[in-house]
Amino acid sequence: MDDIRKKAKELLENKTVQVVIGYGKGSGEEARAIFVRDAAKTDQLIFDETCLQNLAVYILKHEVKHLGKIAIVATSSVLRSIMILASEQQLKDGDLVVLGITSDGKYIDLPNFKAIEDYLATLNVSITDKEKELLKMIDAMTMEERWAWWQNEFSKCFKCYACRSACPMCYCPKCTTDSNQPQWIPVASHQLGNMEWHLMRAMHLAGRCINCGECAKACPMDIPLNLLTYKMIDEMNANFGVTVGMKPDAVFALSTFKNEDKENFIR
Amino acid sequence: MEIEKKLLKKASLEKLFEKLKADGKKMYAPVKKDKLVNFALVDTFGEICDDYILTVKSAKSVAFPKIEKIVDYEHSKNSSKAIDIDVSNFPEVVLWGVRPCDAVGFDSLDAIFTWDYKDNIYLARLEKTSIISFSCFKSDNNCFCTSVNGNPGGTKGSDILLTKISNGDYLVEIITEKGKQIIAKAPELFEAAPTEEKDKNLTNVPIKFNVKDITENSAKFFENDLWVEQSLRCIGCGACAFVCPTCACFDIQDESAGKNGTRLRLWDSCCFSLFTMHTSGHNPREVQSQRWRQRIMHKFSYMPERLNVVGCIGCGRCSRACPVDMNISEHLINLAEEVKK
Amino acid sequence: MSEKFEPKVVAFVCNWCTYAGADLTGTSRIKYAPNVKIIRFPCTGRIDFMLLMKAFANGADGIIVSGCHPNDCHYSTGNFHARRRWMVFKSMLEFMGVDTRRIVFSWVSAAEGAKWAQLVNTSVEEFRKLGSYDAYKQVAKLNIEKEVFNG
Amino acid sequence: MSEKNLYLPYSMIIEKVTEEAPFVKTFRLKFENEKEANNFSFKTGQFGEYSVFGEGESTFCIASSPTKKGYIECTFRQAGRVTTALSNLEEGNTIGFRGPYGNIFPIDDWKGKSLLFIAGGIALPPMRSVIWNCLDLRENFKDVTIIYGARSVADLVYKQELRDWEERPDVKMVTTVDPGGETPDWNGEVGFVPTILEKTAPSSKDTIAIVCGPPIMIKYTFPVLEKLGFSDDNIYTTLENRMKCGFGKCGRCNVGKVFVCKDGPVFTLTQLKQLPAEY
Repeated sequence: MDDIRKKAKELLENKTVQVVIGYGKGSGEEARAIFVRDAAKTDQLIFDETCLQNLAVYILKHEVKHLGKIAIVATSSVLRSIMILASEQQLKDGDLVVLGITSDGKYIDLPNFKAIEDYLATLNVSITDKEKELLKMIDAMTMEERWAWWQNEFSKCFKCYACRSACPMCYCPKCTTDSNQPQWIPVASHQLGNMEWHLMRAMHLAGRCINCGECAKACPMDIPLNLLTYKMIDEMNANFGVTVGMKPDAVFALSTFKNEDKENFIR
Repeated sequence: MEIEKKLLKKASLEKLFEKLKADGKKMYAPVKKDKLVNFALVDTFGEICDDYILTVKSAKSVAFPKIEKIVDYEHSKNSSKAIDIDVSNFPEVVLWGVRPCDAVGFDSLDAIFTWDYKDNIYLARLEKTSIISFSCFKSDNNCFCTSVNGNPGGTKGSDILLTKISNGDYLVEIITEKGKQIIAKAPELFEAAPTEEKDKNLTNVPIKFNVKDITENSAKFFENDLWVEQSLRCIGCGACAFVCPTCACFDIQDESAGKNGTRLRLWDSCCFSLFTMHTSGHNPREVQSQRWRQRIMHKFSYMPERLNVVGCIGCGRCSRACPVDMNISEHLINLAEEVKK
Repeated sequence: MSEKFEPKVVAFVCNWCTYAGADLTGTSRIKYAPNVKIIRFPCTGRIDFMLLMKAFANGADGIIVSGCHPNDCHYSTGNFHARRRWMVFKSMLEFMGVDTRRIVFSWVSAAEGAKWAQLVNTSVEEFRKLGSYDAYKQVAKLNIEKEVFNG
Repeated sequence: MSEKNLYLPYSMIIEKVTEEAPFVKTFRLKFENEKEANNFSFKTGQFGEYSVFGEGESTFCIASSPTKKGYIECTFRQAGRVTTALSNLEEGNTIGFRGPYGNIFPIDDWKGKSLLFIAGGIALPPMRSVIWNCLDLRENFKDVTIIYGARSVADLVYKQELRDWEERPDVKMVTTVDPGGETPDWNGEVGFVPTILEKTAPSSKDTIAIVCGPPIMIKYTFPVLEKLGFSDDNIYTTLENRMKCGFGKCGRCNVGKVFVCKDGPVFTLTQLKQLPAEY
């Protein structure tokens, strides 16, 4: 942690960056995102097991970008998000300074995208056992049970869009759900509107989601939304052999194809 | 009307519930489902949860639901007509287990929905609602009702307020005519008021700031770096507004099925960029700091000035629901300090 | 005795192969089930998944999606891209408990008039057996009082 | 409950459709129900919510003058979902209308004064209501000057009325188009509205200026007016913001503590200067 603080201080002092996005003490038990712009305040930066938020969501935020060049404290989720943003041409190598951090708080020097790619290759990024368990639970259900289970979950939704706002991959300036010509998704938070919204969200994240779980964490109604996107990660792996968010120049699995792609479901 | 006090024995609480239920009213009470406590329709007393500080969502939806029909219509190429909705068949509802802060919240909603133009749909729903509140015996760091003129045992907004006293019985305060009518359904359950003081059974919510510092000096705030500073980590979702008992901003949308359709009123949030976006693409509140400012100023400046009521009741729900720890009381303390500079 | 249930079927087809194939079915005077309403797209690659959901929301009991055989796409690769998306979409729907037996994917070329007739006939028969898609129709129906008291 | 449903629109029949300019149309609307028609009244400057069922509602000012009885008119540009649906409608179709809402141009206070109307593009409609209102009460006012500009000749709205005003001896009418927007037979001015205003140089003595136009035009017009000696109290304009309800509930049109739907849409420059820059 001291390394991170020292590095952040240095970057701010020599004006390499104008803001360091990192974790600071929150009002409750969990740490919160802080934006350090003053070298003297870098000791506010912390890192421990309560630092959970995927900070990559701030990289493209208008007012944060407006502050100047960014340095970001980057857990593996942040790094993978950066890889996706890079592969989707939202970030160029050198646009930001990455202060890599291991899960136990050690600083890793990651000067460029190549270094991030190499570092990520050493990590085990498959979904966790707990996540696998949940998927298994739902997979074991009958179709009717799954329908009822999800409808019950969706019925809690009131469309605050915290799932969308918290997601670093949801950076579209105009979301499909905000489009009213045509009105793709009903604005109202009724059963159909909720289901279509969550289906659309999951589909638009298929092959892009890196499994940071922010959507479910952000949901004030505790809907396990990340299950939908975990499922997609599983699919990507199984069908296309792709692990998302490992390379800065990866091709989006759904904008490419192979001649031999499975088609046993097609008559 | 003067508040009348009675005693309700612990064992009689369920009987009161049964009586009201038997009277044909829809009972709407806090229920714990999948770890969250929220208001829901209940059939039996046993479903009700009593161990909670506050429900995740507020009680406002009973009069201002997330989806509300405001007009029906029929439309075809050559003829279209709007059809008024029938507010007289809204159900009679008892809102059970409301916290005093939520009850005060209806005052803020009233102020908005009756500002010159009286919203008959909201008023009809509220008129059919009886509010039975329970004083708070628990609170957490997010609570700040006492800083916005509230009180964990406040009677304002409720029809009946129950406060659990040391032996487990309830001190009953009958606040309104509606409350009286409820008591009249089961007069045999009520006894002479206990002598025990109410206040010592309430949780202590420390005063965090002086709300007048903010409401009376709001002109100083509009142009202030504070807003950007506070809202940098805000991600612009609507969680705060949707759980808020006093947020009343809404959207209007049409939904059709064939020739028939419904015009709906839906919850909306000033934190969404689309909220104020013109068709031309021009947006008067273009960035999140402006939208965050709007949220705070609306509650602590515009509403006090225009409607004579503070638009916040200090429940702290927004702080609990916020995915990025935007803590409202912390920001209000900042504002109050800013005045002293 | 109520009338025999007839499923409402929507077919999303590409302009160049399946639509032409369906046309051939007609000009060849091959009869097939009248339950299907055909919606023509420039290419299967254009068939957004939300369109299928809209069909269900508007009362469809079954859906047929069809386009050119692999390597026959008028735009070279549209159907290959579509195939990947269908794969993912189908598993997403299954995961959410949507009845994917009600969505039939197929390749029908401009020369396969008979295949089109057979595809529609067998699909309609399957959909008829599955009955009305009430689970979805329930969700698609606006139930205001229920939503009001859903907190 | 004796209160009426605030959201229930009147049924209005489209009596006449006028194509004003590309994508701009005027509807003349008549109440379907005679009783409603008789009870209805409005004053110049007010607006309403027009709806196409199934699409939604859209906010425009009432573009006709209260002195013209028996109908109201609205002029809109096809831009979003509702206006697109509106522009697909034909004479004889029905639409919904709620209103009138908002405050008014205080034309009674302007008695005995000269009037200067300055409008740009599609902002003539709100102005047209007050222009006709004043012209129909012409004896109440001294000089009347109208300066109107649009991007091109084709974009000028109310072309017939522009000619009518031009021909009236008691109106000084100046029409202009942006440089490059003129046609070979154009005999009006060429130049931006603020420039033409400066060139026309109307007297500010006992004169009320009413300005409506796109933000950029307004921004450059105010300094010219000030140079001409207009005081802030004598300059009027209308604000527009996104609205849903029209009567101060839905919470999106406010500029600071001021609600455009209730306190506006008409503001003097004095009032405008007290508002935060959030519109």
